[in-house]
Amino acid sequence: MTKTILKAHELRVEFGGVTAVDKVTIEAHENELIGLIGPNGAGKTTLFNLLTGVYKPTSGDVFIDNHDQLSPINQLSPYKRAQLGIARTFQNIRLFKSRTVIENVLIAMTAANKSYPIQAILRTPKFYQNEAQNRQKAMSLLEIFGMTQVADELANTLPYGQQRRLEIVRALATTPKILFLDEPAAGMNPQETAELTDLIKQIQVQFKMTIVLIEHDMKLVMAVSERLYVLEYGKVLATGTPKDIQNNPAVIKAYLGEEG
Amino acid sequence: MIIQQLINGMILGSVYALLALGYTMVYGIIKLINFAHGDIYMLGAYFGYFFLRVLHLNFFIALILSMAICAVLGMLIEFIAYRPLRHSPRIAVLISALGVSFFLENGMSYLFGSDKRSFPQAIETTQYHFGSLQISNIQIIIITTAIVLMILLNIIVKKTKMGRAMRAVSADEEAAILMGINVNRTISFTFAIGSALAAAGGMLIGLYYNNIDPLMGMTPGIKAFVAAVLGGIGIIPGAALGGWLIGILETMTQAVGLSNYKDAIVYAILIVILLLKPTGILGKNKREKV
Amino acid sequence: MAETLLKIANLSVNYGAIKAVRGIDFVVNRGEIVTLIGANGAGKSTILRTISGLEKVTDGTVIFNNQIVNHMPSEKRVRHGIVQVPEGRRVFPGMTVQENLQLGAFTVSNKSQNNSGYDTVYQQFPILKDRRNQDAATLSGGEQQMLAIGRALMAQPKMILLDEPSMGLAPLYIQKIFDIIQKIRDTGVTVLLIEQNANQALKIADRGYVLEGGKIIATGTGDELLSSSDVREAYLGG
Amino acid sequence: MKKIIAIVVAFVVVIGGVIGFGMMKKTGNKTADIVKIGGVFDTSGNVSAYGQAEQKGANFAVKRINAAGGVKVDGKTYKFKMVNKDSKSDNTEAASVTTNLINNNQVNAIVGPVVTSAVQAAIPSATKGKTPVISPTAGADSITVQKNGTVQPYIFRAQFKNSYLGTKMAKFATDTIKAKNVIVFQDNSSDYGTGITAAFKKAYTGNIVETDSYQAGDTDFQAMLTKIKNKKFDAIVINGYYTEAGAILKQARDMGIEAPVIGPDGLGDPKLAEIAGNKNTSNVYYAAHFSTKALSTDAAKAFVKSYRKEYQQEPSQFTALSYDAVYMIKQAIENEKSIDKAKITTGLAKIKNFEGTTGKMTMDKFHNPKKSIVMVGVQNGKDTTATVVK
Amino acid sequence: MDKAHIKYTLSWATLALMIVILIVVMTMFDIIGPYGLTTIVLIGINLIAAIGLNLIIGMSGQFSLGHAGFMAIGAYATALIVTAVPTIFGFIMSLFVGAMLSGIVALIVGIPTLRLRGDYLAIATLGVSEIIRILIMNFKFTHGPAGIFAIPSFVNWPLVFGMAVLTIIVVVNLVRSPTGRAIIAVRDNEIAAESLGINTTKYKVIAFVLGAVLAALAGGLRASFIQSVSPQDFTFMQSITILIIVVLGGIGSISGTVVTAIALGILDVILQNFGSLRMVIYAVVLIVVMLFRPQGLFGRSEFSLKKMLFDSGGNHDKDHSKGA
Repeated sequence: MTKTILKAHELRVEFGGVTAVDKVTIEAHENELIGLIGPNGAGKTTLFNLLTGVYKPTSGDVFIDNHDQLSPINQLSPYKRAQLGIARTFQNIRLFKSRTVIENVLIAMTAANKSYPIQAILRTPKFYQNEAQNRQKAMSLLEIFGMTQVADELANTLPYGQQRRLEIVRALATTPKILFLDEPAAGMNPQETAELTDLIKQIQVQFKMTIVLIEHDMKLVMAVSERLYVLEYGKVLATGTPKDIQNNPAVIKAYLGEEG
Repeated sequence: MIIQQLINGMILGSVYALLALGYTMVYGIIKLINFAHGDIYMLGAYFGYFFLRVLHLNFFIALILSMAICAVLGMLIEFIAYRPLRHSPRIAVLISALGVSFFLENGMSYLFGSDKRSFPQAIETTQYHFGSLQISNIQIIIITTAIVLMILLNIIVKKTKMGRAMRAVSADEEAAILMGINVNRTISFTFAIGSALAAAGGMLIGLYYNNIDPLMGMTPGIKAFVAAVLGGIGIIPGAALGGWLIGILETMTQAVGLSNYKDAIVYAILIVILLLKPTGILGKNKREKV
Repeated sequence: MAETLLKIANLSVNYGAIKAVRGIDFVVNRGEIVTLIGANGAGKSTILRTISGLEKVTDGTVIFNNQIVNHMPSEKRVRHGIVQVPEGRRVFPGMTVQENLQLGAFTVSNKSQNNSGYDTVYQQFPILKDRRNQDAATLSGGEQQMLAIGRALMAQPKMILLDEPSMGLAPLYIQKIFDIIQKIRDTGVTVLLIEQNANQALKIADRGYVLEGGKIIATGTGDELLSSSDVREAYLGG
Repeated sequence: MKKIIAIVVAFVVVIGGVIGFGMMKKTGNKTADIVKIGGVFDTSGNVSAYGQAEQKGANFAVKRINAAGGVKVDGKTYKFKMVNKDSKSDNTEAASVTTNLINNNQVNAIVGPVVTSAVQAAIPSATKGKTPVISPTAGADSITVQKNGTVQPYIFRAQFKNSYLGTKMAKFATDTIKAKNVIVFQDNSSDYGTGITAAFKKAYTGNIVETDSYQAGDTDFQAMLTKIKNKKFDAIVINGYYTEAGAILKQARDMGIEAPVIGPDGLGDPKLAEIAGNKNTSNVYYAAHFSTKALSTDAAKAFVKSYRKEYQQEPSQFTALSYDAVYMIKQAIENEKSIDKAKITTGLAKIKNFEGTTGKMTMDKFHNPKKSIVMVGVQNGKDTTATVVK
Repeated sequence: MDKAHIKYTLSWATLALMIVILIVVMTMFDIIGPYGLTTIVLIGINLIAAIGLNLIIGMSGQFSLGHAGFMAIGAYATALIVTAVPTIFGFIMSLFVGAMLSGIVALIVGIPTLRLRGDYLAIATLGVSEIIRILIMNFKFTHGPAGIFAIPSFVNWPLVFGMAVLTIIVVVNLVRSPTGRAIIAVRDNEIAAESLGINTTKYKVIAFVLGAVLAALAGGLRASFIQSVSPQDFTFMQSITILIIVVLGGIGSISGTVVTAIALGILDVILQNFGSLRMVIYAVVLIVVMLFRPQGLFGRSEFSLKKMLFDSGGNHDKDHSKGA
């Protein structure tokens, strides 16, 4: 039986009287690729924010696998959750714009490495050694994603597709157990989307991690997901394999509206 | 005596409130701490001085004229020093505002000397006694003018087309554009109103304390800004509330014998309030969209 | 007979590194409902924002009422009759329903016209009349959408641009909104509609365009598109 | 690599240039027939009102001296020249300006700075540059004394020292006003206010009912006044400048507080009555060097007359003190028969029975002018009485 | 340490040495007199304070208007300790104590207030700075408004020059380290940084405390150089003076801060002669610079010797020639 990495139990959140996420229970297993779909405003991103700790739920619990045990993380702030193995990307790209590509990746490695400011200030040999090591790690990560060429470019000068890609690389640099991708294909052209599809598959294989994906591009979602959750009005409308979902009348209705 | 001190605080607070309104309106609409606002207050007093001393006009006519001129000046300052920086980093506009403030303070000092001038006593002071309470006609004029102007402002903001446009731009600039609102014109208008209120404050203070000087806007300027923040910057009733609160706080610290630490106490309370309510007393927390 | 009100020619729009719209052409005739459909990120909103002047044209032209409006400031376009109901409704939350409507009529100075504007809106949306002194923030999502549409109508537009009016609304309201859109057209206002809810949109539309990746990939009458597989593919990935 | 070579070459050329320039430069020959007086005045910033008044006084003195033919030393005539620099109400700037005047402008003596803390900041520069500095208005006792108790060799003042003022005011309050209970208001943003208060408290034998503080720039004193209004007191002592004192006076009188007001020379400005209103400026006594009504010396009479003619306004204590400071330098030059900085310094220390506009003065061994304090009484905004406090 | 690093470090050291030689030669021939040296010292002191503020505002993105308060702590620590122990040891100890004290105050103040954003933080820090000043003004041991004077001087231009260079090295080295990268990450995008496991509060506080320490250092140096301190030296205007250096130079650019500190120092020298017109001119300069370079003279970019010396070809426009 595959191990459960993350679990949300009856998660609910209200903003000023509006229930954005309503008693959502979901589970993600080890090395699983889950798609999270639903019409605009269905509460997908809000759910991400609840899981990653940006919002605190009104009720319900979030658990994450910690040394083979599911432990509750409701009270933890985002950075602590990240340290427990949650990584994410954002719908509207949030790169460190003034930094170079490699620096973006290095920043993501901060929490994992102990830093010694004194060494840095004195520029001891140890500091150079650590920096060289980190850079090498970052470079090899960039290499996997074919971004070594642009390692020293400023992040905000990259083409859009590359920026999306960098955001994913950066998230991976935290060596997460579970990766949340919030609309990674938004704003991409079909070719970029196709590349992204391959990339996501590659990540899952190569890094052996759980991926949860919000995406509107159904071609992509259907191609990569093993299992889908469909959200509507903050509730889970359906769950199942891509095939099931594509033929689920309730889902079709949610997407294309009443037919007839 | 407590009540007397409260009244004192209210009067002092009225002036802070008039100034804080200008800060808050400008902040609400373009997110700028307009450091030059206190200096408009000073200019208002100087124009009043000119109209009363040189032209011998009636106080209220002088008040309206001074408000009108400062309104135009406010728009001019916005046009020259802030508008070109509308899409620049906010701190650049802030420094530009500081520049304008230095310019006005020192320009006036250069032209007219930095010595105090006595403000013409256009209205003779008389005292009224109510039991042990005492209030002068000037004090009554200050409180009334402040309240009348605030009501007027409220009417402008609530009931007029321009006022609605102001609120719309401040709430959601893009949606306001989609209503056909000219944002530049609306911002100009905001500066005009804010500056007119500051000018009124300056003249009232001139009349009340009877002295004006080019640096008179510095301290009240900062205090009024603190008041605006305390009330929740960008919120019009918040400014009035903050102004009165600071006025009363200052008075009360003196009344209990802590005059040495007056400003320190005001700041300490401000910090505590901000820590409890990070966006000011009437402020609303806005979450960043993720 | 079909008189062109809006003509988009070879329009491209970039913001930053994103090429959101890549050389599209389409027309909207007077009195039509035209819908642009497509998945999220296909460039629909950008097109609407460009027509309203909120985004700069990178290349191509926007012609409204036989006039090139590429460089006309947004607020002036409202006076010329292009009025948008933005995505997410964007009502002014701290203001009352009535004040929101008054802002909608910002460009209308004629008082009697204005009054008739209220009459029409309140007739169209009786619920708004009941709530006219309530803050917009207290309205439900559907009511806010009605307010947003009502507010746009107050400007007496020649053409109304609707950006995802059904988004996030309960089914009951979705139906209402689509009914209202048809009524608006019947009063002589041209409608350009962006929808995710493709079926509903195509049902009421005279014509539609399907967008993907900033390009138009299919066009036809509402019924034609409804029965074509292109639409389904664009949405559900076939 | 080319760039590096280019930079090294450029550096060598620059250094060479500097050396060459340095070799050619002769030690600047001083213009021999001019006495340069440096003016360190805060003409911008928050004490600029006082700074501008003092700059005016010094400039006026120089103008009068030159109009009268300058100063004659051993048959040679020297003209005076003011070199004024702004210290923008900033102590660091005061130090910097002093250094600048001494080293770059090669002044013979300095008049200024305006306030105690600025003088304190200027002391090291003056000492290093061995240049006499005479502050018109700095009051703190300590500025002319070194830590070991000896005199600060290059620092002088034209002003009373604070402790002297405070002591005499206490005596006046007891002897003349017969005040047994007093209220003290002090400007606690400057040493002037707190220094005088400290001396007053020490010397005053009656009862101090209450001491309250305000800051320079404050305008509202309602709270302070309301608080004391119903207390029992015979006089109010305001230790500060006319700017705030005027406002206190107005607000107190408006409130119906009619008790006598006693203040130091900081109140001695025609603006006091302007700010408070003539009617309110009654029963006010301030320590004066000089009064437009009760004039103490011939020099004062002449000064006031010519000043009025020149500027169509009344001079203030600040202007007069600064005017005197320049004349004290002239006196020192005449006594020592030299315009040399060291000689001027000795000359200033030895000033005796100098007839200034602010009184007849003699320097004590700590460079404080000994002159008698005149408590000027004001009624209806006019100086009416003058009491010499022994 | 590889060859490139050595080359790079050496070239900076050479540049510093060249400036020192230049100043020494100029003093030898009396081109720079005591006044010139005073100006150099004051520029150096402002520079240290400004780099501290740039670390807070530029690197960590926190808007502080309270720098004067921390300078005051350093200045008074030096004034009191050096007066009591007038030796070089006392002086060094005083700088250290001042820096520690200021750091501790910054820590206590920073942990709660750094939650505040933008202008709210600005006003809170302004408040803290004013509270510090008012306390100093009322405490007995700080000698009230008169302040402390006749402080023994241990400060001369080589010391300040050295300290300024040291400050630049420390800050630049820190910024180009994991810690510095984290600080900048928090500035660039707090939410993203947090999602990567970075404790945002911690890094904001680090920057704030270090900035306060540098401010205290500048304050201490100034107290000993001017040999007097008083509460009026540390008003709101002092914070503004330093803020202006940072913004004019370019928020987040150390080179910008250095160049602007020098430029404004020289401007000050010139403006001393303009009397009451002085601040009017200064004001116009401020407005004009902002209108034409809203991002500051340097924006966020840095002057790079590496690019200038070791890159061939490429036209770098930020190429200053130094010298007379």
